[in-house]
Amino acid sequence: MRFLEDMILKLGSVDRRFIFILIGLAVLIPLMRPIDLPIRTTPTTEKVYNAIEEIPANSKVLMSFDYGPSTKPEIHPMTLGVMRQVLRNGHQIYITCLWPDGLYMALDALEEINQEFELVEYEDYVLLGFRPGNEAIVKGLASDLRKVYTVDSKGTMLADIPMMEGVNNLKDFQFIFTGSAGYPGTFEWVQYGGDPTGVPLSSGTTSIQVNEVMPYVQSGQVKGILAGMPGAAEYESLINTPGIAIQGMAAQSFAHLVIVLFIVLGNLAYFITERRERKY
Amino acid sequence: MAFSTIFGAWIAAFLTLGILSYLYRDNPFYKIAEHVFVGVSAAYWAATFYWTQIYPNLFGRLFPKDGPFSFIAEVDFNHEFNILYLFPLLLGIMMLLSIFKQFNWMARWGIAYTVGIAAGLKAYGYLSSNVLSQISASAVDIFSGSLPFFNMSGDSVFNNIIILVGTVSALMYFYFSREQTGSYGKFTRLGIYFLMISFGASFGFAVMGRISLLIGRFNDLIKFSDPSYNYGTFWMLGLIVAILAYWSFKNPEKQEV
Amino acid sequence: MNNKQLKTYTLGFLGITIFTVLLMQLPDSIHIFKSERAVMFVLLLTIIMVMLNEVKQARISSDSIFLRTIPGLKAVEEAVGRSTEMGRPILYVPGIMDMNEVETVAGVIILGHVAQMTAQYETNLDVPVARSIVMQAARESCKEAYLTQGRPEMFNEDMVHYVTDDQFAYAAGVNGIMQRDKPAACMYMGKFYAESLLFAETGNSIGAIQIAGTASQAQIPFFVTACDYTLMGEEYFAASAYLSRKPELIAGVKTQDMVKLILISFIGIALLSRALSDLGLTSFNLLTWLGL
Amino acid sequence: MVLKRYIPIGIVAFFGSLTLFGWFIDNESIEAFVNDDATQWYDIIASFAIFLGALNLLKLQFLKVVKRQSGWQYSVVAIASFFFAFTIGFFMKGAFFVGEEVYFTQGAAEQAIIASGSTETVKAVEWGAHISTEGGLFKWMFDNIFTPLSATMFALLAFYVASASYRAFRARNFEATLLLLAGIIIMLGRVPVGSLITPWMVMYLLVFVGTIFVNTYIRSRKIVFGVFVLGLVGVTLLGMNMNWSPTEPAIFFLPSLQEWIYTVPNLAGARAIMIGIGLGIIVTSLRYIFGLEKSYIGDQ
Repeated sequence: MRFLEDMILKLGSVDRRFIFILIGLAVLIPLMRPIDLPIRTTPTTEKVYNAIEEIPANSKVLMSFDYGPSTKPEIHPMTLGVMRQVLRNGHQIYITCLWPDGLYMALDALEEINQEFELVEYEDYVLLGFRPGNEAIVKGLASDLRKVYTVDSKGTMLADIPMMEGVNNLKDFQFIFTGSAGYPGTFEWVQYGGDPTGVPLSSGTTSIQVNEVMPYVQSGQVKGILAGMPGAAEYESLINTPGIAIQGMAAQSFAHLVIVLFIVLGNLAYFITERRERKY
Repeated sequence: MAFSTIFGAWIAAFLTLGILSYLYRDNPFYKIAEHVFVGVSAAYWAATFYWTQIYPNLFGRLFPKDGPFSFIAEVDFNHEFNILYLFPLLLGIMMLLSIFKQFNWMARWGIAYTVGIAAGLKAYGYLSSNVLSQISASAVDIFSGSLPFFNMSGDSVFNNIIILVGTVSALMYFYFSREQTGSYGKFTRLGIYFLMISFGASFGFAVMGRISLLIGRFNDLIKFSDPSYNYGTFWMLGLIVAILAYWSFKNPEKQEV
Repeated sequence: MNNKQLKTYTLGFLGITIFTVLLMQLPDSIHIFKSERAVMFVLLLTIIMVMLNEVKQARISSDSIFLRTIPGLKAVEEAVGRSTEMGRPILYVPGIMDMNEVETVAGVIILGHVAQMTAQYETNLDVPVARSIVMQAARESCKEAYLTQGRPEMFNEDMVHYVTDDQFAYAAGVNGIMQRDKPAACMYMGKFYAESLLFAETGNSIGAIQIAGTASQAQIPFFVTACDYTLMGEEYFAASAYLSRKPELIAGVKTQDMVKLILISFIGIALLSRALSDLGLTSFNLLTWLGL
Repeated sequence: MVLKRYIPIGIVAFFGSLTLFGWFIDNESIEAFVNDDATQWYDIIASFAIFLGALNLLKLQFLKVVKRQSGWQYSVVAIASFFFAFTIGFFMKGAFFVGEEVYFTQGAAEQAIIASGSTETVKAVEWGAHISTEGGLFKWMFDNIFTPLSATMFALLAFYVASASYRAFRARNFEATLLLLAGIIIMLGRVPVGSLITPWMVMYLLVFVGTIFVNTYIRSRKIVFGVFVLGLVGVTLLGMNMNWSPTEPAIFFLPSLQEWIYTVPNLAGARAIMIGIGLGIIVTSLRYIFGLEKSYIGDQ
């Protein structure tokens, strides 16, 4: 028993670089040899899926790309999934970006989606592009879209875009989805977009933000939430098109196991030292 | 594959591994990556802000096509002319002049304006979405009888009672006018328990989020180790590991104090 | 909350409600009030009334007003003392956002108080900033502090220096500063995003005392787990009142407490009215009537 | 004196109350100002100020090089990278179109025309649009230098969150134990592997932890062993006659337990902090608007 305790003690106070190596391997190995695990969907993800299913036929959906390259692994699978579901249900997509790099994320997403759906620009989708101003943009869109966007990201005047007819502010959209990694993002869309106009709003966020957005989901201001990569994986399984999120799940699970294992070891070591001190 | 893409991939692999080498310890490769990052990002944001703010919004409004000042310059973003934009121009120039010691005070106008609109805009936003809607959501449904007494995932009377008690006790923890002792202290201690559960939960969520970002970086490194990128990652990995081993042999790690 | 205050506040509240109702009845010709935001207007004016009253009280009453201890703020002085003994600098990070965030402004004001301590103890202070307007404001704040302590010669403009506007480049730069200058105390006061844990973990690896204060809700758990002391949300906004002991600032904290009591009693009333309407005793429900 | 003191205080008070009460005033121009121009003006001022910061950065790095302070070589790297990005941002369009193809320089585009003999003319992209043109030099710098650096710094957090939780999640007192339990349950419950851990395993684990707890207080081996066996048998019997499926009882099934934790107790804590922060920000904003605190623009 004593040998076991000494071993735990050693493991309980190991140099943090040892943990770094283990985390690195726990993430790298599953990426080399993908192992798929059963995906169980949670209600908050189902709420988003159902909210999109309930959009009336061929409506106008506003998608906002409010994230950058550093949070792409978490949010990109969500925006791709939502685009697939929206296009399958025959809606039109209007894309705005509150983050400067959101434009590049939108361009990447459109490139990938184009391979599956023959999209016709200005009929199936329009890329309005990035406008600086953070919450001022959402407020502007709520009051008068044409004041914020006079041209789309390619420089075409809105008047020459057929699908922009009758679209003057947020109230002309039947649904809003924001893929958000921070500020500006879900918070600003709720406060200046969803609440004032009443347009149903769903959001996909990085896992760290889930806690902050949870009260809005509970009070109904946001229709469900896609929480981090697991949320994206659940959503991918709901629209049954497995993507990078599902592949990332194995790496996610093993890394979590390593962390939980070390937390348990750390506590066991703590208890043992605590008991030994009490004895002497 | 164009040369610029391959060359770019090699640089990306080098910089990625340079930052990751910081996990081992502070070393020359990290210092190079750090200083490249600081230098490039300062100029990147200066350029991005200029070309997305000053050029379209300020000059676009002060020198619109055939506007009053169009003899000086014309910047067409089809904004109408707006004389009021002379005010931010003035504050901006004063901000730049504040670099000279005797004009140091000039920065105060720009700071004052920024703090002024921050106070006004943020106060309303937080009042409506943070305070008012959360307070009204705290008046939870207990007696309507439409909810089951207990339910693991959905709403239920038991859950609502816990939310109510938790919210009020945690709110009272932030009450400053009374020392947290005696029975009042026990109530705020209950508040701390709810706060700790909330912190644990969001820490748990954060672990997930961060791991997925590492997945993204490793995916890129695996992509750049592909023959089409001339095995960029492997070359860079070999280079960094070799030099790093030699370097750390030459300056052993002083035991951190 | 003695009954004199109770009387003034209920009177004040009634006055505000009447004023708002009057505003709503204005004829359309000079219709200037957005009546759908009446509830917000009443709440805002009530808070302003409570604050102005508390400030008036604080200025005339001589006895010091009681505020419960906040461990984090007591530790600020200790941390400055410790750095002086060890002869190592103090690192102060005023958040990564600009002065258009209220938290950054509060961070710059707390910096002023810390600068007064470093002037007294003659410790050198290092303030890397991520925004240029914050750089200028932080310099004003520090120069001010060194003047009031009578040590203008110790103030050097470059103790507040710009790193970069980018979130993670700033984190990389500050990590580098920590590793190379090895400050004895690190303070993070302002608005933070994901990079908060980068600071806290690096600060921990160099063995510095770490005091964090933020109202960025998502980052509080990281600071709580990785730092020695954390000012959580509202405690952060009370910091400048605690450190300065100025009566009108303490009145601000009192206002926060007073409004908290008002809001909690509002929750009680709303619960009661909801219970009554749910049980079918009356059709009136306060929340739906107010449109919340 | 007026310029240095009273006008700044006046600006804070004027614009503060204008934007605060602008929300309630039903007037076109005020609404337009509060919704758009207020933040746009700030963005413009910030865009001017950023050059101030850049100059300060260059000055300090330059001083470090001149004075040969330790690590000055890296300051040379910083200055070089700054001017590299600065020239791309301001002095090189970096995007020359020949039909759909994009080239970094005018010369490269002309050579491509000569080589391919196409009749296209070289079309340079507009100033301002050059920073967001797909395939341009600025976008190349963004993709290959800026993105990998910021994404990798962010990814460092995966390692740090592991070492922080390893160090901080120690059950030192009851609060730290709650933090630890909530963290672990959420971590395991949200990932697919969490649903593989059946409630049965969790119950047996609890029995095991219970016996350790008992062991620390009661010395005699017999009682501790008795408690352990009794616990195991009790759980098995209870489970058998209630014939629980592998995902029942929900109270011990990690995914539904984590769902409950983050929609009930976590919500209460998050809501309290949110209200607290809301109040803090409102009162602090009012303090600034009423000029009770102005050290950020110098009291004297």
